[in-house]
Amino acid sequence: MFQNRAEALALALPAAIFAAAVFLVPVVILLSDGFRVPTGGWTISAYTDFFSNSLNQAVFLRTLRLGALVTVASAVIGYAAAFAIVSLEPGAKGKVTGLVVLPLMISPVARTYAWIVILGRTGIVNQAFQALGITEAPLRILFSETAIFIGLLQLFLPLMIISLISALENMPKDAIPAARVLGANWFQVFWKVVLPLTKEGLVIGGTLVFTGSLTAYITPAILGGSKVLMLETLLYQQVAVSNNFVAASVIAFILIVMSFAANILLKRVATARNKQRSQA
Amino acid sequence: MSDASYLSLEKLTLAYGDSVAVANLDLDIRKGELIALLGPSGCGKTTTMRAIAGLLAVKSGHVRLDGTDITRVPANKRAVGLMFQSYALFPHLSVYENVAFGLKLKGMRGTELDTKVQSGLKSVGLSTFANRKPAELSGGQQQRVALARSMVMEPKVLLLDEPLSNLDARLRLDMRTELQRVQKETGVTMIFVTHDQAEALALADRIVVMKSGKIEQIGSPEDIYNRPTSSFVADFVGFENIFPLENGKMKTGAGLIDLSGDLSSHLSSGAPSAAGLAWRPRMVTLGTGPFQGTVRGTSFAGDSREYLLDTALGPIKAEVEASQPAHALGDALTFDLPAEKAAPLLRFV
Amino acid sequence: MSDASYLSLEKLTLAYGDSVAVANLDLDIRKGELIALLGPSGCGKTTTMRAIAGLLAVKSGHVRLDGTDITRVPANKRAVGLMFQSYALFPHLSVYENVAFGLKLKGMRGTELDTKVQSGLKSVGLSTFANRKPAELSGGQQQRVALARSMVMEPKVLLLDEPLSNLDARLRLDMRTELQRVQKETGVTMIFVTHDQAEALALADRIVVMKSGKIEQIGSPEDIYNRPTSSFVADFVGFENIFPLENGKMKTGAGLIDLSGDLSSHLSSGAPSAAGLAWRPRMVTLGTGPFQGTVRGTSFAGDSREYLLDTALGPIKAEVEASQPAHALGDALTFDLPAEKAAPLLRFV
Amino acid sequence: MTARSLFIPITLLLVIAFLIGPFLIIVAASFSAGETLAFPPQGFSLRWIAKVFTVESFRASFGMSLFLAIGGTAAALILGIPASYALSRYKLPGAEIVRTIVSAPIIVPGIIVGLALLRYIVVPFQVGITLALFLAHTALVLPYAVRVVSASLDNLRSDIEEAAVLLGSSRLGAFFRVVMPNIRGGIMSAFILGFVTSFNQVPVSLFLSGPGVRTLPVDMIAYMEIVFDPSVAALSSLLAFLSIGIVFIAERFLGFSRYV
Amino acid sequence: QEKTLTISVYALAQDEYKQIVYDPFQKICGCKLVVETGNSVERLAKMEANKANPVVDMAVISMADALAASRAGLTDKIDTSKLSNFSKLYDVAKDPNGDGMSVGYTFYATSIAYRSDKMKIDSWADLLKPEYASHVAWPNVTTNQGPPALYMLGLALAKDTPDLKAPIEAVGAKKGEIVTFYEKSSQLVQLMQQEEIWAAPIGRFTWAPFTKLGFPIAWATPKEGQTGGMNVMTVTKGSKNRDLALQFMDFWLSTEVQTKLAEKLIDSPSNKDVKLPEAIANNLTYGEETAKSLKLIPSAVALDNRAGWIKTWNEKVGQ
Ligand SMILES: Nc1ncnc2c1ncn2[C@@H]1O[C@H](COP(=O)(O)OP(=O)(O)OP(=O)(O)O)[C@@H](O)[C@H]1O
Ligand SMILES: Nc1ncnc2c1ncn2[C@@H]1O[C@H](COP(=O)(O)OP(=O)(O)OP(=O)(O)O)[C@@H](O)[C@H]1O
Ligand SMILES: NCCCCNCCCN
Ligand SMILES: [Mg+2]
Ligand SMILES: [Mg+2]
Repeated sequence: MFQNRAEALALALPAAIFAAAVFLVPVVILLSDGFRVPTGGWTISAYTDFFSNSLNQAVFLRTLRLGALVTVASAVIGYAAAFAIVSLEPGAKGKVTGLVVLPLMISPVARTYAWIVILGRTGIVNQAFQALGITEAPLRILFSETAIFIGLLQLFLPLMIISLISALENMPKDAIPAARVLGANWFQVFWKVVLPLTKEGLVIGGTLVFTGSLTAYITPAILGGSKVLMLETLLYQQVAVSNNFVAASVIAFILIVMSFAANILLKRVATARNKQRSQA
Repeated sequence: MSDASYLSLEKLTLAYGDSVAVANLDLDIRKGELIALLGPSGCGKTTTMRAIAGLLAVKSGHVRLDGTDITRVPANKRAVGLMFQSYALFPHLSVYENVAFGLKLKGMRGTELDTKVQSGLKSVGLSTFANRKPAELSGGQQQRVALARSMVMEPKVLLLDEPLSNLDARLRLDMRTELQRVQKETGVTMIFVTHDQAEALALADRIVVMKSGKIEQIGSPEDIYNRPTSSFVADFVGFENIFPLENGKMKTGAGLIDLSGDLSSHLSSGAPSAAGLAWRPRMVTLGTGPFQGTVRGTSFAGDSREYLLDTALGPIKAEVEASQPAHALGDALTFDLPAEKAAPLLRFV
Repeated sequence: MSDASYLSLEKLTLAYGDSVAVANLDLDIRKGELIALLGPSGCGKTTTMRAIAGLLAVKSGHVRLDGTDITRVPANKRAVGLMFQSYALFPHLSVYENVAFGLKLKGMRGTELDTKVQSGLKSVGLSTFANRKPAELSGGQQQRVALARSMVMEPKVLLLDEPLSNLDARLRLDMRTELQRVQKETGVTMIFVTHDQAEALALADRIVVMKSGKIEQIGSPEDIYNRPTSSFVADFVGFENIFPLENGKMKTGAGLIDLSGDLSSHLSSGAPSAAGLAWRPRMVTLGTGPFQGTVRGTSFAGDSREYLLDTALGPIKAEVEASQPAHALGDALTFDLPAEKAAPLLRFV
Repeated sequence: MTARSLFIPITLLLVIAFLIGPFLIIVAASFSAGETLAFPPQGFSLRWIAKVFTVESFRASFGMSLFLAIGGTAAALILGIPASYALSRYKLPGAEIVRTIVSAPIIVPGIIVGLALLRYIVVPFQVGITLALFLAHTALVLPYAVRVVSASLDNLRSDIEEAAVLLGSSRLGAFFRVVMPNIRGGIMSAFILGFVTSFNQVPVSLFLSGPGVRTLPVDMIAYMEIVFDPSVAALSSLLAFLSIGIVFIAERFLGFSRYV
Repeated sequence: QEKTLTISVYALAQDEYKQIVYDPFQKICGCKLVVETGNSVERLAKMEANKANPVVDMAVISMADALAASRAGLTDKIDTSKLSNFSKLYDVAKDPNGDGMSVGYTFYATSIAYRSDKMKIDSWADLLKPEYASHVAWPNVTTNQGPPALYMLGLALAKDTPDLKAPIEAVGAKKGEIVTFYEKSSQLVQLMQQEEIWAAPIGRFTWAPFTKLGFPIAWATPKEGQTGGMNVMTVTKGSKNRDLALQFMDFWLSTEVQTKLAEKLIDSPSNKDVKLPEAIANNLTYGEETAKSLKLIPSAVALDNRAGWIKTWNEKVGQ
């Protein structure tokens, strides 16, 4: 029924052309500045320069690590939450999804300020910890990498959950029972059946979270107390303070490559489970 | 645990939400036994199987396997295999990988795995389809993948939900033989749902007939086939001429009629408390006998020919060898419901 | 258009990607005819139906309906109905809405619609399930919804892909009757795939037997059942004892053996160019005859009992009435392959 | 069994507490009498809520943001749903390329997108800022529309479309009657993600603002630059409740096809 | 046809500006005023992009950005003869960058807001005292308060080189203790309220909310003095409405308008004729003396050293 190439193109091309014209072309032109020699010709020296600086290396690695941590955490929590939501009755499902969506509408700045209230020295968490006797003195959670992690997770987890809900919803109904009776424990069910069947949701959710974490500016700035440099901070410095758009485009390109790599890696992870040797 | 109750269901009640699908079901199955589960569409066969496999929370009652109460044991720890009526193949895996799935989870690897999978595929005739995805298979091919996938696991109990329904008669015979071979080799206890009576008769040690979530009769194939205890089972296994008894008389379209002497004595000696009588079409004698009928319908069934007769008793179905001379629509015939062939029914439901 | 070719397939070739599933198929079907499509799993039955319905692009050849070439007519303009082997019920719609779907598209509304849907549901015995979603039904119930959904549409041509495979024998009989009623009332041309020979024999005007994407034989139920033209069809319809002929001699496990005089003359008069001979198990005479065998297997089949014999000719299957005295494993028996019953095969494949 | 039946409520409780915690602080602050966020809130007053409505620039930029979020998301869905359909139902030559192109906007930092569009679309083609914003937001939401909807479509059996066509539906009709209702979850997700992304979009909109044209989040950030008073919290709460309303309406709207 | 003047301003207090400046001016000139808002960077970037075909006629930016703009050829000399209020300006506001391309309309002091019950601030260096450092928020180098604060710390440490190396190192050495390097001054009120911090260098224009917290919070007068910043007006090169722009600037600089803006605590006046009651004056940076005493970083120094400051900062503080 679906072998008509012209039909397929007619459906897919408007979106592709639109994205290419409105988005891809201008961005590529801008990014190409980072590869240009002012006197003409092409070079990657801006990139080798960038990475030869040990500060930049450290920032790069930290950004990568934090992005990866937030992505993995949101994937793990996201699957559990999406799974739970999908298994609810239709009415409850809508309401819970609404609750998940709610925080997305809070201005990110306001949200980080709320974390200051929660995580501060006199904040709710420290009060609770002290009341429960878990800690003696207030913990310094705020203005650290941990605070950034918490802030980013809260910022992006809903995106992951929502992406996964739609992928989980249409999963073939008997796939999980079938895996169960074939001896799979819940971990194996997830890894071998749920993950590959929802990979599109994971890839989109994971890319959103990872990219979001890489390019978040306000959360690291406020919750990290600017003690923790991230690539986006460097990018922002180049744009906002130094007005150096070429240097900015170099960092931007590095961020894009990281996101793209993450995207591909996610696809791999989700598919790896079923690339199996068949000696047939 | 006695040998007679390797797998036992005790007062099993199963429900979807508030609607009870299986009620208070008791069933004991011997080790290595081959049970056929028969019953009308929607009577609870699949539901029962899902509960045995651990896929459906039990509302009340127990499932015991080999002496252990497994009612709350998770599905993956039960060593119970299930072939789904809907196949439930993994769409993202090839045929090979579908069959290998459970074996790998058992830790099987390398040549051992490959040999096992290949022989599984071979036994269902799909060796050349190993690399296809389920979506690229015909209905019957998909069903065979599902069958192979559940059989290679060699579980303690294998539940097969209409395993052969989408296969042609020829292939079904081969698969039957295959099932018997596996059963003999591994001694697995097997419950299979089938709507094909020949299959049930040929394969099963015992047949369980269900009706509306309850067991209606359990017995050997011969029992079920020749000695149905209720009008429901009789009808279900093909006794199409069924009459209730009232005060020793047969209630028909023509009112209560006295039983012939033969029949009467046949009954009083064999089944004094009978509530009804039943004859298969094949048991009806045509061309001779006390009753009169007119041919209203006829159909060919290979070896035999079936007639639908309009009679004073009501409609009667009769079947005769195809080699006998054929009757035409409208022909008037005499017939008999022979006493010695009648199946006496204990319950009329 | 002649009346004999209301629906015709001309040199139809169908493929998935590069792999050809149906090759050069020719078939003419009369208006109002009821065709059964038989063939082993994976032979191309579903594929052919999908092409007739317009769901599969035709690689080469033509489909004509009522004189018009509909090869390129879109599926929704063909007035061809199809009941999917996989049911393809709409998961978001209730049973009622599933059945009403196509009728609404025709513009039917109000009481007319309701009457129609209700009667469709009634005919498949699902009136009380109208408000359920497909996921809340048993396998057989789902199948009946699919059946009702395609039947209420009253298309010119109705294609049914294994319509009754998940129904119990009793219900299947009712559904058969229902199909016949609809067919009679609406005069619809019907092609149905079935693996149940009784069904094909009882319902079909003609039977088409397919093998590997080609038609192997077309004929009346009697033809197919009694006069298979090839060893493939013979085997498929249950002639389990098949021997090739070589230079007028029968090739067996014991080498070439001369035909008995009876058989020889039977052949030379009826089918001088026969390439093989076939007997159903039921045609084998036990207890008398020129051949010797030992019982190696036995199985009960309700009315009858089957024996598998080890003989010099090779394994022989014989079937006798269950009422006859039973033989035990290891018993030595004489048997005959009666000349007058042998089906001569024109092709040996 | 019990472990499993506890899993769902406990997971939901923890996750929702984590996600909603900060939101509750914000809501509490919206109705507090104090000058900062605090928990427990300091007194009760509606003055911050009232103040939101007196800030004139919020009104104009709110309208702009709402237009962009709804219009841009709708446009992206109109472009994206057919594309995702083509990607998951057809053997499309160059499918990977198409997928990459339409997904690209999510992996490019917003600042760069805004600047690139300013330099290479707005200035050379003299495109109006409103239009430029609309195009940019549509492009930004497009990946969600395509990918999230694909995730749903991939798992949806395709034989039901064939069934619908055979029952007399056109191809398009089959899409609306049996595909849409079954991927409503995906479309809803795409809509929510798109709406939120667009509505909260700051970096792209920074450069794509012009005389008289600004989006609400940019305005809010400017407002908060120097002084943070709970009116921003109040505005956030109002927006959150508004978004629930919009999601609800979208639900009804998308759910409509059920009754067609 | 009605004339249109397009101005580019900071996004702050637009409702008040509209009421005090824009609407009255539209009445006077009979023209239409279109306002673009945003922070300096993005507005400069847009001006740069539109250089060939300017959209904005007049822009309000920081002193240092004004020099950057003039270096980039985005602004024109201001014909001060057309500004009737020019002579009323404090001297420091008349031509802050010495290139004739900008006029200051407001300035502000930057000093330290602190909890007088918890600490005593006599010098900028006091913030780094061991007993105080862990209760201090310091402005990030990328904020407007960052470099001036570092500059003052340099003075306190007697190592006031333009590269700010010594103060950045001093701050870097305390980075573990210092609570946060803030990006947005708006969070300081929150932190002060929660007693996360006791002190932070801030601009005077953010002072008011601190006074409402109910804590004893004081404005420090360190011995090194206060620093601060100035915002200026510029005219876009190639503007087609230059005269209208100048008329608008003149209106904004008038005693009446500057007074009203000051009374609303929006901008401290650069017009010396503005007279304010003490209650208002205390919350602003008011008076010739104050204006003269502010230790401002010269724009050229800021521009030429910005990249270096950030680099040093990233290495010492961001690492
Ligand atoms: N989507 C597909 N892609 C590739 N091959 C296919 C596809 N669908 C079917 N086939 C192959 O085409 C052949 C014919 O399939 P078809 O479904 O027509 O068989 P069938 O006669 O209906 O069999 P069954 O009785 O098992 O349903 C089979 O060998 C099958 O493997
Ligand atoms: N998910 C469900 N929700 C509600 N009711 C259900 C569900 N699944 C099955 N049922 C109902 O429970 C009863 C038993 O269903 P079950 O699937 O066990 O029947 P079955 O005997 O397997 O029938 P079939 O031969 O048609 O497959 C049926 O009436 C069916 O409608
Ligand atoms: N969702 C990502 C937010 C990225 C913010 N970066 C922009 C900084 C400008 N204030
Ligand atoms: Mg079932
Ligand atoms: Mg098929």
